[in-house]
Amino acid sequence: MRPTVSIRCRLFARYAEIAGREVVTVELPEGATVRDALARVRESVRNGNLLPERPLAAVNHTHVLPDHVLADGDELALLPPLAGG
Amino acid sequence: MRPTVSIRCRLFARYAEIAGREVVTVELPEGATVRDALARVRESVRNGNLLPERPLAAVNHTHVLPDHVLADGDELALLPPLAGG
Amino acid sequence: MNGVSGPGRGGATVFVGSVRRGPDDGPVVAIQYSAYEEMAEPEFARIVAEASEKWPDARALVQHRLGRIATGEASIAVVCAAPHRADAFAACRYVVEQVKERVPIWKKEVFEDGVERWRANSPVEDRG
Amino acid sequence: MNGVSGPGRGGATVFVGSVRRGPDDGPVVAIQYSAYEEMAEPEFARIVAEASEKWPDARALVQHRLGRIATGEASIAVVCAAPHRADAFAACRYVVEQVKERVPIWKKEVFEDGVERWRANSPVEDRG
Repeated sequence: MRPTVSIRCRLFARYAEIAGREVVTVELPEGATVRDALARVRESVRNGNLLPERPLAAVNHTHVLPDHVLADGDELALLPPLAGG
Repeated sequence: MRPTVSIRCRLFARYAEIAGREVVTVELPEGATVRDALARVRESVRNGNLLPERPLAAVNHTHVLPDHVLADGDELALLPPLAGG
Repeated sequence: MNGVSGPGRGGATVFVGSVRRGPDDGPVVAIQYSAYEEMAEPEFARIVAEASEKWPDARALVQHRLGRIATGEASIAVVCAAPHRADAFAACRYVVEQVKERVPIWKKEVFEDGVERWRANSPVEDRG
Repeated sequence: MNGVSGPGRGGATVFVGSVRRGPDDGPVVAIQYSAYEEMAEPEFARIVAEASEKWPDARALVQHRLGRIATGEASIAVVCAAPHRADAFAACRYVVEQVKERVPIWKKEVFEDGVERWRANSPVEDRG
């Protein structure tokens, strides 16, 4: 069996409203990127197709690009357009 | 006799220290400019030669250039380099 | 302001951003702010540290409120002190702009009639 | 800040300038400020009015202390509010710079040993 990584994905603000939940855990093949995780999340949650394909994302509290490779246990956050200030 | 204007000249900060006074009144021919008044003030006060020939000047509380023509009763102020803030 | 000032820092700048009700904003009565707090805190710290690196001897503090904030009330305050006023202004502006661009905070406008609407600093959503 | 804020003005900026004791300033214990007060007042008013013209709907207030001010204490405070933060920053900066350039105020540094020295914002004196 190929090794996998378990990624805890958090949804915030409007994304949490769309999906009706704030957390979803996905299992992905080792070497999976943020892009891969996003595709899986869009398949897994309610109204997932309404989530953008390339939203702003962070891993373990740091902004990342879609090519970022995930490690087992990472926390991936999908961030709607920011509105601080 | 040619008509004259009477100008009240005020000195501030370092200029007042140089001259040892804060006010000097000068009589000048009608049509005299700020430049003319300054020359007269430099002749009239103690250490007048230590005052600059073209200091920053104001007439009746507004900044003016040396060519500004004075009217009888004007208040001319000689302003050392500003230091507000 | 005491948190950032010092005998060598002669200029201090404060920015306070409030929930506004401008001519085009409609009858907004409040804004509901939420955040990804575990990420917002380190991001604030990184921004403040960057300001001190870019403008030597500058010090900055930032405070952001969360939850429901009524029109006219403050949502964010940034304080910067630096030896020279130009640096105090620049560092303060930098912190405000970076907070808006990088810190994971979201707002929902609440209208008089109860309608709510998400609002972003930038309209771009999909980076594809 | 209440004097300039309003429901349509979402950004407010404050600048506070203090008597500083920087590395090159020597043992300055205080600054003695004096002014041509009859001219300073209208000049402040003109500067504030200009800020409101240049940045529509901006409001500004400025306060300058005179007399002896000890190191570390504030000498000037400027508060500006505007609908947008960029304008609040720009208007506040404008008021500070114009005050330094145009308002007839002078300062004399007072050193630890009692020596006093006039100090200017710009070194140019004779405009000939």
